[in-house]
Formats: sequence, structure tokens, C-alpha cells
Amino acid sequence: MLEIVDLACIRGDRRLFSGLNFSLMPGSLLYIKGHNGSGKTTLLRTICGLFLAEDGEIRWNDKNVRSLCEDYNKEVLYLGHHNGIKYDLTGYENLQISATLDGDDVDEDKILYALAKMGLAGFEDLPTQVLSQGQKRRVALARLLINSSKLWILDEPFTALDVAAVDLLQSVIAEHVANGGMVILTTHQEVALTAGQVQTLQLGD
Amino acid sequence: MSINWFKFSSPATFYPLAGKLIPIFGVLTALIGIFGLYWGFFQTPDVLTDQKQYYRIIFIHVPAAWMSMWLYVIVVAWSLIGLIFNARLAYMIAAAVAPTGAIMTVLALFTGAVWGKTSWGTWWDWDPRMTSELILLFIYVGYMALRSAIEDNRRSDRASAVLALVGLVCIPVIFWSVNCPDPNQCAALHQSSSMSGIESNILFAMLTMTVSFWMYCFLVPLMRARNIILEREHDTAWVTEMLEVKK
Amino acid sequence: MSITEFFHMGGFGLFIWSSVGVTFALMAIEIIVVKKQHGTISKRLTRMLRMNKKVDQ
Amino acid sequence: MFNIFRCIVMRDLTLAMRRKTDVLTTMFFFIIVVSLFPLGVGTEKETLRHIAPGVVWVAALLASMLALERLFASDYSDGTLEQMLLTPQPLTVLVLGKVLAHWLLTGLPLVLIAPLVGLQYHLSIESTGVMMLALLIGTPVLSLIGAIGAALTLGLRGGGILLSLLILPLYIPILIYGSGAVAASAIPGSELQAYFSLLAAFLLMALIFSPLATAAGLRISVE
Repeated sequence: MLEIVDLACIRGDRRLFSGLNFSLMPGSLLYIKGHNGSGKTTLLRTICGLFLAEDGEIRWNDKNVRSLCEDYNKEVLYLGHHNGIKYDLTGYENLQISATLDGDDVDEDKILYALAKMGLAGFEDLPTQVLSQGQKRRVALARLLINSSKLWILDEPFTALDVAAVDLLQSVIAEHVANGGMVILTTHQEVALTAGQVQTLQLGD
Repeated sequence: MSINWFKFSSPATFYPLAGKLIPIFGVLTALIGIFGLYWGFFQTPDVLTDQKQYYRIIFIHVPAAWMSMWLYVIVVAWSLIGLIFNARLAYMIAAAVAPTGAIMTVLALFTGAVWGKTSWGTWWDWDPRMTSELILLFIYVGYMALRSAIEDNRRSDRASAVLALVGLVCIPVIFWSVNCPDPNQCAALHQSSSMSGIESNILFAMLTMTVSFWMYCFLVPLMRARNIILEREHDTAWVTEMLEVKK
Repeated sequence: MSITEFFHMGGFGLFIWSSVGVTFALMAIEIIVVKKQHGTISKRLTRMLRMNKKVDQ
Repeated sequence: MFNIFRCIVMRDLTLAMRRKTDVLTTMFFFIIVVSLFPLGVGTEKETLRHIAPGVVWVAALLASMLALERLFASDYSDGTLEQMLLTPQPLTVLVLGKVLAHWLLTGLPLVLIAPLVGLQYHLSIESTGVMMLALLIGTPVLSLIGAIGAALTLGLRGGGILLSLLILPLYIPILIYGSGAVAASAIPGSELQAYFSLLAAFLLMALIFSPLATAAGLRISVE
């Protein structure tokens, strides 16, 4: 269970937001809405631990995130604007490295299954450099399938995706939320949820 | 009365305090400086006979050298306070002190070179202490270069704090390796520092000059800190209202 | 310690007075530069303030 | 923990193998710089033998300095560095892995090339051996301390020059004792043990402290 207690962030001498309070129960999805520059990305990066908040606290299962550090990282998966994959390595190698780094022992066919599910069958051992922008994004999103983190933090995950990929991603998110996961995402598309509840947070005036 | 340190830790309260302290340090620097020079040039008896008149350069060289090293420790101290307490003001003071430290190093190098010319005949003979002073200048320049290369104040504060810390850990090793390049027979300081057999008047004059330099090293960083505070807090309420009052 | 002797300093006068002179000159320059910076910053900020005030009306 | 370390090192090595040219650039830079000095200083045997230690070490410093920029830059630009910060592994282990991979690609070739330089500068076999050993112990320290600078100047324009401004002063002890060892080896009957123990002490200190500083630098730069 994630809890944010009067969080405040300053970026480049500009106070983005302050006194932010909300909590997220397992099996729920949080939309963060706001105009550009309202601090959406900074908030996401603060929650996952990349950005140091000015003051306020983030608690995971009632324990401050800073004291948890590595254990908290195990629970969180962050997908930002960058794809987070190496363009010289193949899709398969990228996933395998990120799996070992995340500490999940993932065998070969699980990775191949994830890549196939994301519509990359046959592209597994091509250097991701040659893939299209959408396919690179799919390789990055394939990590969601093989990762065991509870909390997903996705920063505009639907960009550069075609219609088929958007539906696919929506079903993956819905499935994750259905079996007790938590998702925080900033997006313009709505995600049709079967189970779990949806919260929205408006940032900036 | 218990001094509430955190009262002065916010830029808003520090700014007027610095404003009050600046004239005090200015007067102190001038008075003690003049007194020190008078004592150094007129009170020293004829110990400083003709061929040793150049000795009077130490009244400037030694204080500048001490201050250059002392100010680096101050920069690291304030950077540490900033890192630990996440206090923006501490970073600003560290940023304000560094340029003065660099100037002190330049002064120490220049007066040291003049001293070298008079006593050993060459402007620069790679004397270990002078080389250490030169390396200290490079470290200052590196610190200030990193600070100015990063626009985002938050990152430049913390990045330069880490650099200052790494520099502090390395400085003893660097100074030691410069002083004793051949570890087998480590002639620690082949130029034995001439502090021991110093005549009391000269010592007194030099110590007064050091105090005067010390006051100077309070004065200028405080002034520069006020500039940095103004620059960084320009959109806060207290700055706008202060500017209105002044207008 | 006549005046000429004072400046002659046993032949080292040039050296002593150049180092003393450069030191105090550099210190004075630093003080003046920082003071001037203070002036320009507060002037710039007051001008920005006036501009914002005009925009608000 | 070890297989994480191994995974990072293998990842960086495979990445480097995919782009063969990057590997050789550092080594050739070293050779070029070392070969320039005789053209400038003169090719008289005695002077060459005299300046060899200093030239080799300054060239090693510059070569490892220029290679440092690539240490984190490509990971920073494609977002993998962020992912590394978010893995449940201690960042210092990941940093050590990356620095080891970087050293294998840039520091080790310098050590292997040293005999060639020994020939160029008419160094005796014994001196060349001492030079190789000193480089073997010294270049990792260069990479470790350089990694701190690379982390701090991540993503800054003009990062290369800035990086050298920050880090070269910190390299001075290694330069002094590294070249001191090679110079002392030319004098018969001189004791080299002290030099190597000092270089080893620097290596140990760097191994302990620099990953901490680099990790802190990375967290600050990736923010």
C-alpha cells in the first residue's frame, strides 16, 4: 500500500506542488492529470525514488521509502519517456539483463513468450536499433510481463504506440490491477478497467 | 540564551543579518590590516637588516596561504551541512566562499613567487609547498567550473558538494605525494618551514595580518552570499517586498 | 627609517611593494566587483518587479 | 550479488564488442601521444630514456581521461542508467561492474601496449616490466577516480573538458609514484617495493571510496 504524506517538490527554483496527500490501495489505478509543466513527471520520479522531494514523505506499507531503498526498488517498476533499452543489444538480451538486475530468475521461454505477446515474434534476436519506434516501445513494455513488481509507474506509456499495441497494453494493465497490482500513470487515453477502482489526481491549477 | 541556529538558517533571516555584519567585518579588516602592516614595517627592530628586508613579504604570503587552505575546508564544511540537512542556505554560503578561496590561492602563489625570486633567485622552483598551492588552485577552479557548468541550482549545489568532499579526501594524499615524491627517503620538507626561530615582533605582525585576512574572508563571502540569495530567492515574498521598500 | 629607505627596503622595495600592492589591489577589486554585482542584481529585480506589476494591472 | 556484478560486466563487454572501433581508439590515442614526444623532444637515446616514465604516465592519464566520457553517457541518454538506479541492487556494485568493464576496455590495453613503448624509448627489459606492473596497478585507480568525475558531469555540454579540469588534479599522486617507480627501476639497486605498495594502497582506497562517491554523483545527475 503506497502513501504520500504532504509531498512538496521544487525544480529549478520553481515550486511545482506542495502538501500533496494521497494513498493507493492494492488493486487500484491512479491517473495523474495536469497540463505540461505541472510536475507530473517529477511526481512520478519522486515516487519511484529518482528525484529527492523538498519535504514530505512516501510510505510503502507504512515504512518510509528512504529506509527501505533496495526493498522498495524491488516493488517498483518505472517506465519513463526513454525506453530504457540498449539499442545495440537484441530485444532478448535487453529483457534478460533487466530481469537479472531486477533479481527475478526468468527462464528463456518466459522472455520469448513476453516478446511474442507484445507482437515481437521473430524480432527477438535483432538489435533493437533496426526496430521501429513503436517496436522499441513494445520491447520496453515487454518488461512489464516478466517483472514481479507490484507498483507500476508509467509515464505516458501509450505514446508512439499503434492502436493494436494500445489495446494490448490496456489489457496488460487491467490484468495487473485485477490481480492486486497498483498502477500510476499519466496519459490521455482512458484505460477500461474490469476490476479494482480508479483514482484521479489533478496536478497544477 | 540558547542560540537557535535554525532561525538563521533560512535565507530570509540570514540576509539582513549578513547586511548588519558586513560593515563590522569591513572596518575590522581595515583596522587590523593597517595595524598589522604598521607593526610589521616599523616595529620590527633592525633584525630585518638590509639583505633580509624581503622577509616582510611573509606578512602577506603566509596569511594568504593559510586562508586558501582554510577556506577550502570551510567550503567542504558548508557543503556537508547542505548535504546532511538539505539546507539550501548552506550550499549558497559554500558557493560564496569558493571564489574568495581561489583569490587567496592566487595571492599566495604570487607572493610566494616574489618571495622565491628574492630568496632563491628564481620565480618558480617547484618547491613542494608552492606546488601544493598550485594544485589547490586547480581544485578550486575545478569546483567553480563544475558549479557554473550546471544551470539547475539544486544539482549544481549537490554535485559540487560531492566534488568538494572528494577533493578534501584527496588533498592530504596529493600534498603528501608532492612533498615526498621518493618514498624511500621521504625528505618531508626539504625546505624546513622557517616558522620555528621567528622573532616575536615579526610573528606578532604576521598573526595580526592573518586575523585581518580572516576578517576579509568573512566580509567578501558574506557580500557574495547576499548576491546569491537575491538571485535565487527573487520570486519569494520577502525579496519582492524588500525591493519595494528600497525602490 | 627615512622615506627613501622605506621605499628602498634594502633593494627589495620593488618586490615588497609590488606584492603588497597587488594583494590589496586584488582584494579591493574583489570587494568592488561583488558590491557592483549587488547593485545590478537588485536593479534588475526591481525592474522585473515593476514589469510584473504592470502586467498584473 | 556476484552474478549481478558479472551480468553488468558482461553487458558492457558485449556492448563494446558490438562497436569494435570504440575499443581501439583509446589505445591508439595512447600510442600517438607517446610517439609524438620523441618528435618534439628529440630522439637522442639518453633523453628518451630519461623522459620515458613521465611521458608514458601522462599519456596514460590523458587516454583514460578521454575514455571516461563514454562510461555513463550512452546509458544516460537511452534511459538504462535510470533503470539501473531503480534495480534492487546496491548501486555501488553496479558502478564497480561498469568501471571494471571500462578498465578492461581502456586501461588494460595500455598495459599490454607498454612493451612497444619500452622499445620506442630504449627502456631496458626490467624497466618495461616495472612500467607494465605500475600501469597495471595504476590505471584502475584512474578509471575509479575518473568515474566520479564522469558521474558528476553527466549530460553537461562541454563535459569532456570539464571532466579533465575536475579530475586531473586528483590524478597527481598516481602520476608521481607511477612514473617514480619506472624512473627508479632505471637506477640499479633501487628499492621499488615502496612505490608498488603505495600504488596498491591508492588502488585499495579508490576501490572503497570512489564507488560511493560515483553512486552519489549518479543519483544527483540523473534526478
